Amino acid sequence: MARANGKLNGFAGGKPARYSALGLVRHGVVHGEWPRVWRQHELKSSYDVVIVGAGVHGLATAYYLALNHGVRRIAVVDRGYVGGGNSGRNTAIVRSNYLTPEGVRFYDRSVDLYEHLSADLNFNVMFSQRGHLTLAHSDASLRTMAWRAEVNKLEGIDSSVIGPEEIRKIVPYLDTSEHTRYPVLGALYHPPGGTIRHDAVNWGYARGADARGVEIHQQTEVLGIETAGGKVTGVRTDRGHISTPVVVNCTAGHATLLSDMVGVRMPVITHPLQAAVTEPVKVFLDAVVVSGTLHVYVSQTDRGELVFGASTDPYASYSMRGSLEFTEELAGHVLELMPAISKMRLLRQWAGLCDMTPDFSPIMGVTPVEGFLVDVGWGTYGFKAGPVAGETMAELIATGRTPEMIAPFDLARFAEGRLVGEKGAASVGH
Amino acid sequence: MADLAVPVARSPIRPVGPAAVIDGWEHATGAAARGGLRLCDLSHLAKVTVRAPADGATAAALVATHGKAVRDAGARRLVIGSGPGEWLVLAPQGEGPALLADIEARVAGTGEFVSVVELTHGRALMRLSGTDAVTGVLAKLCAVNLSDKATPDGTALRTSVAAVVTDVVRDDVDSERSYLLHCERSSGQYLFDALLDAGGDHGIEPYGASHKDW
Amino acid sequence: MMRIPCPYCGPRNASEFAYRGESKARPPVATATPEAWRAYLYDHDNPEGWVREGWYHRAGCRRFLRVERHTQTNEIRSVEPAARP
Amino acid sequence: MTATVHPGVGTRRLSEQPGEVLDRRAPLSFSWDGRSYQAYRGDTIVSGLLANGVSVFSRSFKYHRPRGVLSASFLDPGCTVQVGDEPNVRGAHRRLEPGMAVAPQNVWPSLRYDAKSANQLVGRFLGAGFYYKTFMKPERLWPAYEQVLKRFATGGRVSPETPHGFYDKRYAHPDVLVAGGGPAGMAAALAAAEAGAEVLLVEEEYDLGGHLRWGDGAERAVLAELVAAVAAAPGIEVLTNSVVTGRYDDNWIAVLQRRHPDRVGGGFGPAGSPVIERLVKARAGALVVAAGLVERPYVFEGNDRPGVMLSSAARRLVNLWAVKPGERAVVLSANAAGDAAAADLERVGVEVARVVDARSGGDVVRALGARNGTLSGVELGDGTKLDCDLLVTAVGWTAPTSLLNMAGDKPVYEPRAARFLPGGRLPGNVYVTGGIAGDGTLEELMAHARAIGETAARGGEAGSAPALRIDPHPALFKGATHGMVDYSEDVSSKDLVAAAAEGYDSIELMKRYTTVTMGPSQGKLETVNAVAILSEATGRSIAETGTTVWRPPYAPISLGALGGRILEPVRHSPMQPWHEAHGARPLVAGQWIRPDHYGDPDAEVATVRNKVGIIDVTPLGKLDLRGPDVPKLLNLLYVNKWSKLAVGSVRYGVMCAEDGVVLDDGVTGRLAEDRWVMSTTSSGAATVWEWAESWLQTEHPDWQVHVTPVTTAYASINIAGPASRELLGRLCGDVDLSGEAFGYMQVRAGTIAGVPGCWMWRIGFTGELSYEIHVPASYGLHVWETLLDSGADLGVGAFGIEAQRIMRLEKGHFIVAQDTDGLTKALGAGLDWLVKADKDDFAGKPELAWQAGEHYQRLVGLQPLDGDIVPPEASQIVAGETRIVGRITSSRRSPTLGRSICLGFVEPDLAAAGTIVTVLLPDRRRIPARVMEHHAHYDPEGVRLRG
Ligand SMILES: Cc1cc2nc3c(=O)[nH]c(=O)nc-3n(C[C@H](O)[C@H](O)[C@H](O)COP(=O)(O)OP(=O)(O)OC[C@H]3O[C@@H](n4cnc5c(N)ncnc54)[C@H](O)[C@@H]3O)c2cc1C
Ligand SMILES: NC(=O)c1ccc[n+]([C@@H]2O[C@H](COP(=O)([O-])OP(=O)(O)OC[C@H]3O[C@@H](n4cnc5c(N)ncnc54)[C@H](O)[C@@H]3O)[C@@H](O)[C@H]2O)c1
Ligand SMILES: Cc1cc2nc3c(=O)[nH]c(=O)nc-3n(C[C@H](O)[C@H](O)[C@H](O)COP(=O)(O)O)c2cc1C
Ligand SMILES: [Zn+2]
Repeated sequence: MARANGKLNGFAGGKPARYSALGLVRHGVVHGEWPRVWRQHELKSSYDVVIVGAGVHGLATAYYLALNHGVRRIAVVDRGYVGGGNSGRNTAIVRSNYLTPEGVRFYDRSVDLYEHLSADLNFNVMFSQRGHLTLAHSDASLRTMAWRAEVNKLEGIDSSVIGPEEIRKIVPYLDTSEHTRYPVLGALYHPPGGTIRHDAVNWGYARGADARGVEIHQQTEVLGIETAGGKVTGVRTDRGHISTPVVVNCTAGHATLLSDMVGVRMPVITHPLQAAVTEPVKVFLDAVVVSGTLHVYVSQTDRGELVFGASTDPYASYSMRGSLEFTEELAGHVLELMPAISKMRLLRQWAGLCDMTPDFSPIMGVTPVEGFLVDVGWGTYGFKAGPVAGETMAELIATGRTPEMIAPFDLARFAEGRLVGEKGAASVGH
Repeated sequence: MADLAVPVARSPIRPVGPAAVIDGWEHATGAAARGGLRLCDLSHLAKVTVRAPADGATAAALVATHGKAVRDAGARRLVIGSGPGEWLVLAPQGEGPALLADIEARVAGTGEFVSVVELTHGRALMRLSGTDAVTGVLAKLCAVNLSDKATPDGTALRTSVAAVVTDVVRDDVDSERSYLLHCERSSGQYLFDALLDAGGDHGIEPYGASHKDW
Repeated sequence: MMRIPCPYCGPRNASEFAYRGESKARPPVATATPEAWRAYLYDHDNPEGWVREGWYHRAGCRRFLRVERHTQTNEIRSVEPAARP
Repeated sequence: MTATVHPGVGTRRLSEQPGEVLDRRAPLSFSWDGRSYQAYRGDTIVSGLLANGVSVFSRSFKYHRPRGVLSASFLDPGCTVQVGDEPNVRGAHRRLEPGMAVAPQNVWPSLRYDAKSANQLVGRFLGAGFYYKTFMKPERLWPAYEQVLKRFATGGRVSPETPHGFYDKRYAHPDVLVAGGGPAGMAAALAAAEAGAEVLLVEEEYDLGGHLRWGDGAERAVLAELVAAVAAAPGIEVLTNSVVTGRYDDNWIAVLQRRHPDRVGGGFGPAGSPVIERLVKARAGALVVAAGLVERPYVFEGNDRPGVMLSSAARRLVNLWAVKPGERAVVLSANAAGDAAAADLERVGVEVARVVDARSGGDVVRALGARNGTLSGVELGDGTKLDCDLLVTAVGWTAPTSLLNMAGDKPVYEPRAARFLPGGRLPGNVYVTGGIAGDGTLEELMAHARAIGETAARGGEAGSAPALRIDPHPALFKGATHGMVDYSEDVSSKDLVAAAAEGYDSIELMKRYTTVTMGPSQGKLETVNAVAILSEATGRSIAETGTTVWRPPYAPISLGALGGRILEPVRHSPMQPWHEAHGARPLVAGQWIRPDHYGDPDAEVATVRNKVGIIDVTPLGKLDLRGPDVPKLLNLLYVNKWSKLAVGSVRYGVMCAEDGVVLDDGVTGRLAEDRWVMSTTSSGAATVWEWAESWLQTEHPDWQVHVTPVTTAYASINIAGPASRELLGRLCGDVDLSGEAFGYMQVRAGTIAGVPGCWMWRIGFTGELSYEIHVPASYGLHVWETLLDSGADLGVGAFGIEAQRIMRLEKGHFIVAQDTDGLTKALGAGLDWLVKADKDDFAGKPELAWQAGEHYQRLVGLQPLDGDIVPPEASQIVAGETRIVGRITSSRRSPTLGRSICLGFVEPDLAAAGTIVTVLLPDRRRIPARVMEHHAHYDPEGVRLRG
């Protein structure tokens, strides 16, 4: 690595330059280079906390650990690049209109954090609160929407059921006529919901964490976790050994593989979840539109592409190759909703690996192995939870006490039969 | 309202064009030229399913093995090996009860655990025939290889056709390519329409078979 | 699309089959502890590698099958009827 | 041969060229940007425009720089145009058709005067990723900024008026599928066919031939031979203007077949075929990838000016479309293709000012521009400046390995050849041949292709054919100056270097930060240059740097083609014609379309309560169960006991899943000693069948039970109301319907309205005396009409689902999945009385045993104190300000009782009869409601039912 040290490594004055419009102009004029977003480090032989997975969960946890609790000797290790897991391949929908009060409160805190994240991180994460519509095509789903709206309102969330007339105004391209195969009977409308630039969130957290002393190690794979007397003592990586009393599993689709290293069983199945984008066209769709019945959701980015998501693949797999039938079903269903866009073209499809739990809720907190913590089970919907999960996991790690907000999501709930009721309204997840 | 004195049986597929009641069943009576691509509702045929051990005496008595269809009773019946230990027997209109009784008699002595259920009214049946285009049209809706090599005349298989679970039987008539398609009754109209749509550019024509001719 | 070699019907598209998940033994009802029962309900090996799992040939022979499949390559190395011996 | 501009059509049109694809007898007119032009059949949009002297087709995404031809192929980034209501048409690929209305799309207000091109000035501040560094504060202004950003979205326009056209699909089963119809692909196809294989040969362009089409006389001679041989070979199906878009697991291969104007029916079928595009889904025995090579652009200042193009573009324009690409050219050549381009240009009268030979150190430093942004000259490596309006570059190739990577291969960089090559990690059923695999003379490549084609047909090992050699090629990616790397994303080499310095220094991070390779050509032109530039910036080798992930589709596919015909099965009952004729409002219930009501559900309720009504309940699931072990199965599936059910009786049962959650409910009757019929909910029919089969096949293969679904073998009609016995009696002579002979919860077989083989159950969801009759489905309509006809004097009427829902709620019957949810176990649904914990085993038993000791909400009957208020379903039951202690699951105004009635969940301490709870209405009013003693609000003792 020719220039590994010197220019590419480290901030000039130990502090990141602030980003601003003025800064852009200055850099444009003098052609100065911006400092690195995060630095490269040699792997140390010990850390206070090792976080496995440089996705939004791992990075946010590191960030809040450093920011809120002053913990310094933190390593975030990832076998790939920052945000290369689901955090870099998700459709970036953020909302808080969940079904259970505990779910709603939790995600609402995340939306709060997201609303100020650009300013907090000094990195524009482009949170676009463009409104989120979940369509109901049957009276059963209309009932579930109403249920969600009622719970949401009780928790102070802007969420209500609206009819076809109003839906048409928000999404003119939607076919709201009565004689479609799946007529649109109404929708759950959630104005603060929207999309975000997922990569920016990952990079922003990484940059913020780095600025507070967190070491981010890309291309560093965890191969084993060592324990003694039921306690974590260290981590074996492909770049060497690390001693540490605390390991946090933030590996999403690989969650069980990591937990298996310490013999912690988890009710997680890894299912691929696919997504796709079209070529760009001039913006014609503002809100995020979701149809659970048709297993599809769509939003249009500011660049003009439509971003599509759907349900997870029907069988467990670690394959990210993707499938043709996903795109076929997706397109068929999108055209049932918006028949006029048949001439748009699908540009790229991809997949991520989702850690699915039986109750569509995460698994957060301690495990039977002391020092081994988990923040997994984020399935198809965990990007929006990054900030709040990071904040609460950091509190748990720093204080040793499980914050009330995440108590319902403990691992023990499965053996004790206390499942969280998000499954009750599980539609197409995201 | 129709004359209700005499019960009339109706197919799940509504007749296209002229129709008449023949021996208690309502039939489409339109014709289509042989040689062209055409589709005909045969839901009036008698249908019986048999479940029995796949390799026992019942199986031997029914002749057809899973995946094959064979003519029986002087070609009046078609015995279809529709699944492992599962048969579908077709017979002319109105012969359901007789067919049921006949099969029950045939399997009675085997001592095997056998179920014989008449499903004449529970399934839709149609025939798609014509020139080479037949394969092309069916290949729009069915993922199974329809080539002569893979599925020659006399092949029976169950698969998905237009997203409906369907028994597909290659049953050529007078060396003209032909397929019988058999599915659960309430999806019959949908499947029929899907085939008409798929065959549209090849000028597919619906027609009514004489109820004795299938 | 993955193809599953059905022992009864021959190779067919996976879309004809319903996925039933990892094959697991049902604990004896009379004596099962909550832990054992809920492990049966919720626990999975979820390996990145070979797994034995159930599939139902819904659009074909309607047999339940036990399939050995590699969860990374989706390669299938054995298929047999699901009946427990 | 001297070239002249053709007088009639176009100012840059050459005289007839030997390999041209034009039909000079077929001139056509089309419009561009509102003006009318002439071209020939065979022209692409771009060749037609070039022939007319138009050379700028779009403006770039960010800086709005003018863009012209680069590759003159599908991939050409600057040639994307709007055709009618179709956005993003590849103008350098799409053939012109008479009357075509073509428009530029990334311009505002017009192509010639583009206001956004002011961005070019501020461009230096708008480096890649600039938006991440600004607009953070003040937060409240971000939404306004975002609206501005959105206006820069590229691409064409969709129209809300576009009809959902006719897109088709078909399946195919070729033994060998060949991707690419160049010489290698054709040779492989021929060899495979000779070996007896059924071959599908797919070519992205309108004609077979690959690069031979724009080659010299000798190459065209080979082409003619190959084309003739392919046409004559049995067993080869050729699809042109079609592209292999993806290779998926087990050689499931997607081919997009596009309309071909020269073929009958567009290539889709008989003349007049309405098909726009067709998706062919092929399960191929073997895939042979013969995709050739893609020519790579060179990065230097001004490389995106109109007038700078690839050697293959120049050759294609001259030889295929007889278009003169410029008047005075400079050619930068590092290979034979560049030399051939120079020769072609000279041949047709373009002045070739200089051939700059990169093999001996020649270089181009920058392309100079005229005021309008198009090319006016070049500056060479030695400082020379030359005037020219055409700069042709031939600096090397990129292997389009995308399909191979989808199959699991990883491209490997070969420094000697300065390109990535297939990595050889392919599954046994994927083969590679031709230019993508290596170098050689045409003969050598075709020999390799023949060997591969033959091997593929046999299913043999790819390695058995000798490998192609790899020729050296100079490594030319970026020159001495910065230039455009990704033309469609407007990303320059400067952006990439800056991104690397900021730490976005792996190819994946760089891609995401700068969006390089994320545009419409997906990096087929750009990736390798981006990799090379990153490699230089970091000091890591190109091989270490690697490429981004190639993903499907290889070429974009319309949503129409992917969606195809809508195949959404719907199901109808035999009585559907009657429902339609009588104004039933359709209710979509999964696949079933059912009558919700016929206009006035309250009146329908009154008919049932006072007279007699009939409802079509055909979708109710029905399973025919036979065999000696049926009682064992029933005992296992249901929570209650079944061993002692007598012949002629029916019983209600509830099923739970293994987690104790309520799965389904229904009645099962014993028709004969060894014959039972189980009914299920309409939506649960398929699930329960599969559930039963799974127990039988996996846990109890020794049990003798046959399950046959007979849901639609019978038309099911519920005759309900005080006059139901009278009505049924008029049509059924062979069953004694008296209360003594045929009691509640019994089943009988008989003849109804002349139809034998019917059976009838005395049960009912409505709470009235009622008979559920099941008649052979073909006679359903007959029996239905007869019931209405002969009951006219009794006041009989049809009722729909809504009336039934009202009545079942009056009776307090719960509906699975409405009054239960994904976590409701049997006791929560109030089924304590039904669950028989003393049975040895049944599905979900342990959970139900444990549930007794748990805290769970209970389903109760509820009535608002103010009977005029109907709390909407899903209204929450609250304690204090916001604590949720329950919810309304069902509610209606009962026309019978003249008040509102509900079912709902409440916390256990609120479940005692008489408790007053608070219901929060969606309009925020809080109303009191009373917990009732029974779920049933009407006739809780069931007097009417048993009557
Ligand atoms: C297609 C798709 C669409 C989605 N859409 C949405 C949406 O719209 N809204 C939403 O909220 N959520 C969505 N999600 C879910 C969301 O993306 C995830 O829940 C979330 O990103 C999980 O973040 P994470 O940080 O836990 O995991 P990841 O981002 O997946 O990070 C895990 C990291 O762990 C690393 N790792 C794994 N094993 C090891 C090891 N042994 N050693 C070192 N490192 C290792 C991986 O390399 C990876 O980078 C979607 C997911 C997908 C796939
Ligand atoms: N002189 C030139 O201009 C030039 C250009 C390219 C290749 N070559 C030479 O051609 C020889 C190789 O011939 P070849 O047959 O391998 O390549 P080729 O370039 O002649 O033909 C490949 C064909 O494959 C088609 N194709 C690519 N991907 C496809 C896909 N996914 N679906 C459908 N079609 C697809 C292309 O449109 C092209 O017509 C080598 O000598 C190579 O160096 C020469
Ligand atoms: C919200 C979102 C938008 C995307 N837009 C594009 C796009 O415009 N062009 C593109 O090539 N890829 C786009 N991608 C996909 C990425 O290129 C890439 O496929 C994805 O991050 C998965 O990574 P991988 O393909 O390297 O495995 C987008 C991804 C996401 C999550
Ligand atoms: Zn099968």
